[in-house]
Amino acid sequence: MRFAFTDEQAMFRDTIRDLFADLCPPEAVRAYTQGDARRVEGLWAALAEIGVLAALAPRDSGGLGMNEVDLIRILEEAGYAAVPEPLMEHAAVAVPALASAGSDLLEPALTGQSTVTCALETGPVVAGLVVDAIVAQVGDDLLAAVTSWDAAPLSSIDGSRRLGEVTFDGSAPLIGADAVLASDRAVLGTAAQCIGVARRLLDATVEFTTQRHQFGKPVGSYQAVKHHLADVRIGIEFAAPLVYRAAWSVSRPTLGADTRGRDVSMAKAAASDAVDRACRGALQCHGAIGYTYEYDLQLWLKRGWVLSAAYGDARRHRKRVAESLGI
Amino acid sequence: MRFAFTDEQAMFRDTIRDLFADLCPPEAVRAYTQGDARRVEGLWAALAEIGVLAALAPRDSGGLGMNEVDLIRILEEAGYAAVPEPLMEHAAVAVPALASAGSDLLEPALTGQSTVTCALETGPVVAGLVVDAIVAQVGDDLLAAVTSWDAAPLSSIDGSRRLGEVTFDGSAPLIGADAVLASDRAVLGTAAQCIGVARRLLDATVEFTTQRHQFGKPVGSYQAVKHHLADVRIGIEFAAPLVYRAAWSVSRPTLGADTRGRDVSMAKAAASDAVDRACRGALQCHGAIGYTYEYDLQLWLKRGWVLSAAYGDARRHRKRVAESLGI
Amino acid sequence: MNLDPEPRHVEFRHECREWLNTHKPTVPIASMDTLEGFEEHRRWERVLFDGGWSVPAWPTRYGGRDCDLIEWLIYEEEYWGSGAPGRVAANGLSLLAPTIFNFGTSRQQDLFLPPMASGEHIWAQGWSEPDAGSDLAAIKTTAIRDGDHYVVNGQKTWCSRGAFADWIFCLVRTDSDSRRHDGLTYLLVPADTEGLERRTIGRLDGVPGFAELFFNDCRVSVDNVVGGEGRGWKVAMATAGSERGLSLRSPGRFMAAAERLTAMVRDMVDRGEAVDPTLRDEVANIWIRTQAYRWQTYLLAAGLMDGAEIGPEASLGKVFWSELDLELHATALRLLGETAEVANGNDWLDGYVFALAGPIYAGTNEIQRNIVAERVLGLPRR
Amino acid sequence: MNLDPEPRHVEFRHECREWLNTHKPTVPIASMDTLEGFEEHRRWERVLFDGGWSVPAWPTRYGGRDCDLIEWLIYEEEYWGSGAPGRVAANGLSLLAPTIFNFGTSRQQDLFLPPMASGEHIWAQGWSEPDAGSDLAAIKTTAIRDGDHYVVNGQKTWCSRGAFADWIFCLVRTDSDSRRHDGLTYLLVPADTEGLERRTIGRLDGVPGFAELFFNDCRVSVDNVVGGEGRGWKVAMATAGSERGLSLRSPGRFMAAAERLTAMVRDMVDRGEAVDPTLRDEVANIWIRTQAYRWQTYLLAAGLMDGAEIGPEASLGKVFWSELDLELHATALRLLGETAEVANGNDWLDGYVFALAGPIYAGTNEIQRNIVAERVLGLPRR
Repeated sequence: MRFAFTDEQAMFRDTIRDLFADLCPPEAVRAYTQGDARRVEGLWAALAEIGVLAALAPRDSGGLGMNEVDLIRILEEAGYAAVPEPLMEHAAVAVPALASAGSDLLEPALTGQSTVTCALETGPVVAGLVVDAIVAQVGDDLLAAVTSWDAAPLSSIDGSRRLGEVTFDGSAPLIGADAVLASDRAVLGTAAQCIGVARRLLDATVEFTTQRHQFGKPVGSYQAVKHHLADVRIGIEFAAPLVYRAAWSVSRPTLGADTRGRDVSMAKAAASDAVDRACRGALQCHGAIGYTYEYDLQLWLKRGWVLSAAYGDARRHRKRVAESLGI
Repeated sequence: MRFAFTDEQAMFRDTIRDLFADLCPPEAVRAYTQGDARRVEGLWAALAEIGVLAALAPRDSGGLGMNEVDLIRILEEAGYAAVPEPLMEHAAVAVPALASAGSDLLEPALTGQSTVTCALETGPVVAGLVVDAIVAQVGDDLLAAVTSWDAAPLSSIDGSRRLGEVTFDGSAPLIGADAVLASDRAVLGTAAQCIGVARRLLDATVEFTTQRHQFGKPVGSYQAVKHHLADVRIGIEFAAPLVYRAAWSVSRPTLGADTRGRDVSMAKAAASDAVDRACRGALQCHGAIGYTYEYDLQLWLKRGWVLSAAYGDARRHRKRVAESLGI
Repeated sequence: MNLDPEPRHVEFRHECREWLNTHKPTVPIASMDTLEGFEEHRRWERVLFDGGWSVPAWPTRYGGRDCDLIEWLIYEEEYWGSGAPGRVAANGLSLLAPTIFNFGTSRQQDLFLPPMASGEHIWAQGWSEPDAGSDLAAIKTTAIRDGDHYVVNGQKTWCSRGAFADWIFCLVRTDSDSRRHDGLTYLLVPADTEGLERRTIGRLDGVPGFAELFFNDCRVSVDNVVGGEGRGWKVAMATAGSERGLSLRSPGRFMAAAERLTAMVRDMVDRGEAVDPTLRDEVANIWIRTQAYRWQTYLLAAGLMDGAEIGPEASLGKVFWSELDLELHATALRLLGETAEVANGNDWLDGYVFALAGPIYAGTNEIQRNIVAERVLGLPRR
Repeated sequence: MNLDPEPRHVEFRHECREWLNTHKPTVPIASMDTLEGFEEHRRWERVLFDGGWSVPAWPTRYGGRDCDLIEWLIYEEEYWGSGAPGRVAANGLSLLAPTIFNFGTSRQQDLFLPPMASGEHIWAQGWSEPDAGSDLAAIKTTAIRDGDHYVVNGQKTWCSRGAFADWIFCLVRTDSDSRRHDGLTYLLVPADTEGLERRTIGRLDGVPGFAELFFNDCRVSVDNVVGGEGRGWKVAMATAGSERGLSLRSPGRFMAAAERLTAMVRDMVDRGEAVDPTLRDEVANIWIRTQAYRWQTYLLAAGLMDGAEIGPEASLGKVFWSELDLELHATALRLLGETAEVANGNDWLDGYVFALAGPIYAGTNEIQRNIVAERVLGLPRR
């Protein structure tokens, strides 16, 4: 019983954090989000190079044979950097699904030649306009590997989503992967990103309110601001462990789907609440400047809003927890 | 269209406020609550004398022919003074019910020779151990005038409740009064008391935090305390008008029971939330001293807790509003 | 107390509703934050004015109907309930007009009020500066007297409608040695004044919701001072009261939104879609709070009509309506679920972004709560 | 990361559960705030001690089992899950013991720890004073050196267990000229010291939950100073850390309460009673937050076992568990509806009254949030 990340996991996290800081600064996020850039220059190749894309594929199929615990802090960092590409959908959901199915779409996905998203819920598909393939849920719990489809563009409040209203015919081959597991992976990965977004919003707001003066004092010295931000910090402090714990649960094939599902839903419920609180606190403590399109805070605010609802909002996951508790 | 009380109504309110301050100070509330006194010395007679008990009975049956709008501020003041006797049950529910039924129990109730409570919900009866008669709901919407019953005492967190587990046989005469109207009157009267309790908690806390110093400053000068109490004030500011408006609706026999019921439920939902917030804010801003039995604040805290739930808590009444909105 | 509408009110409401239903644009018009939409909204102001429904609470000689407060509240309920376009003239009508009525010379009243009512002059507010937000008294923009003009230099920001407005009502420092609340003056500046440059600022979703204004040696006539040189703070605070209070955000606006919200839930129910009971509870709560704001306002109105003044109590309302508006729209988005993010034709999302500014502008809600605590409750300042 | 319990943990948990189920009182015992109940609880402490389950985390030579932090957390989960009585020795064990282990002389350790573990000495805290609550440094009680004794004069209040405790651990001012944090000393006072008077204070429901202590020329041996004269603040703050942190309120206590809460809802469902869906949502949220506290604690424990220190982060936990506890019990009362007020055998009501003190004691949550903001986030003090 040891609830801690290994030094290797911490180093991997730090490496990726630096990589995001290098290759995916706010300007890059903004360019992608505004549609000025089709992709984040050099990022996908670098992620393939360093093994993030292949993390969840077993070694014998060309992957790194890592598990969700190894990847969870990476996805958290993706939220912290507001990485606009479908990294979670590709690395955390599509790759393990394609691997377990032995699909020939796996290899280009590992090398980064292709980008694969997933379509596990009704409604628009993230990056549906950008990707080369889609791992789509069909029927109750079957997955199909879709390579040709029609996508009608839909604009999201968060431009980085590149939403597509996707339609495809029945010719897409079914792949023998577990759709419930895929869905739990997407929920978990989204929860991790929520934590990262919340951390960034908090850091940015602490910095801003320390610099910004009103009435001759730093804004951050007012007790009301202090308590807003303390509550943001508390929300993150007690949501993150549930996310890490759920990563462990998903990484344990022996664990029952019920327990796994409950752990994942607890993580998303807490992470959605944490990022919601972070969005409110960050905007209110910034004041008008935080409300502008020109100022970078909006990149994280919008990411927070969409990820809080993506793959089920807090109440939907609390409902799932309630059912699993038999109440 | 004029949403304001008349000068007469304001004067009546002020008179009763002074009367409560005279005859029902905290020591009297405490004595009654602790069971040291069977009744509040002289209060009931004075209320009969001044006409509060007879307010809602028509003149031709010996009453003052007032309506709920005339009485609502009186009940609010009863909350402000934490009047421990079943004034609301007697004056706002039993008297109009007995009057409309032409019951011979009315006359002693108007003169104050008798005290009558009501039993409109399942569960223990307020003042069931004290009163001379009970207006009880039997079946779906019938009322009975009960004069003999067995009452097993139940202790409440608020000792002033004098709760009784009441049982009576079928011999009690039915009275032809509207049980739904009686219930709406009880909900309305409880909402008004909630507002009064909340106002008293706020006044007491403003006074305390202005006197009490910590770290060389008045506690009330800290922004966290200011914002707690501002929120208490805002809660009261926007709940009270719904209570007054509901009083008007109940006073209009022409108004449909649906509209009346919705107005009453809106009032109770808002008043319960307001007094809950007042209880939290008052205790937290007082700190340890407010948590003690010796300090009078507890008299209002407990009254707030029980009245917030009495005759339906906020969520039950929001549910009723939702149904009336067809959602 | 008498909550039965008087016959004249019933009639007034009916007339207002009829007129709006007959004259309101049949198709939605473009956003007032685009040049095209701004002019469409200006034309709508003119239609309102010609129909006598632009400024019903104003005296008839300025194009109004001498409505009393109750009638004005009814008008607002009908206006927002009708789904008519937003008021591009709102800043002038609710923030500046009360000031001109209270502090303006009769010449200023004759000069500025009629074109404000007709939409000929659309006004923007020029108060905030990069370093003077919540702390308005930190204003740096100077207006130095030179003959019968002031020479204005400085920068203003967060000016709603500022991009296309015809006039700006500003707070400037006419005594450059003065500090804080002293030496400020309330000055009306034509937007076409030479040396005045504007730059639009996008709100969260990129819509250019405000402008920054740069004053470079702008010469403004001394006749454009309202309330006297150096008395700007006092004059402005009178407006701030109305900004927080009734005139900016009347209950009618939120009642209409709450109606749309409950209608959305009813439609979901009718379509047999599952509505999460916790959301049903939230919607009921929103509806109750909207009614609470309505009745608190009618209570306040009766007091005002009896001669009471609206003081720091205005801050109670500002906190309440701004947080109600935010939760109302957040609830709507929760009802939409994962499609809430889709911007295409999503009025709730647009309304949410707008509502997010509510707890910030016109004095942050933190400032408002301080005012409630110190000036309504009387808690010690320090 | 490995969340599979090690065999030794499984065994430990099993052994602990077995022992508690065999030895815990079969009938509920009286409140520890009555003399009778106090002594019953003291006897239970002795039973725990004899079974080796009183202080499992202590060294064996003081009656412990040298448990590591993980085992202690398991022990706490089992202890509270078993429904065994509350710990009348809790104040000594969680607030004083860490201080004696860290700052006490070996003589003091030998003298005070064994009787604390066995329940022979029940300790109460004597820190707060009428004018020194949140502002602890305002302590006025003096202890003036006189030979090998101190002469103590002053008043302490809010002393849980203070009515019947055998010993009091106090903060006193040994330098009467000193101010604020200087000149304070951590002093252990026998409750039977001549001149020490106690008066009980009732909590909200009248239960005598605390005592006031009046010191009139009480002579206390200088041997009873912990950590050296004048170093009381530093010594006390180390305890304050543990007071806010793990040792006072471990997750096990709240996990057990959350289990009872969910069980109550399941019973209602089984009995076919309607459960308001908004309450079902609240209960799920309570359960999630309890698990959040549990896993945050295991994460913290791994860090501590790697040599990390628990600093201001302790304040995060204090805010979280105290507000969780309050909402947990408030939710239970809402489930009980209008019968929630009935005190007869209503453990939820008793627990609610107890929980109401949580956001106040051990430093109000306002103070805790200041600490989080200033010392965890690094926001400017002023």
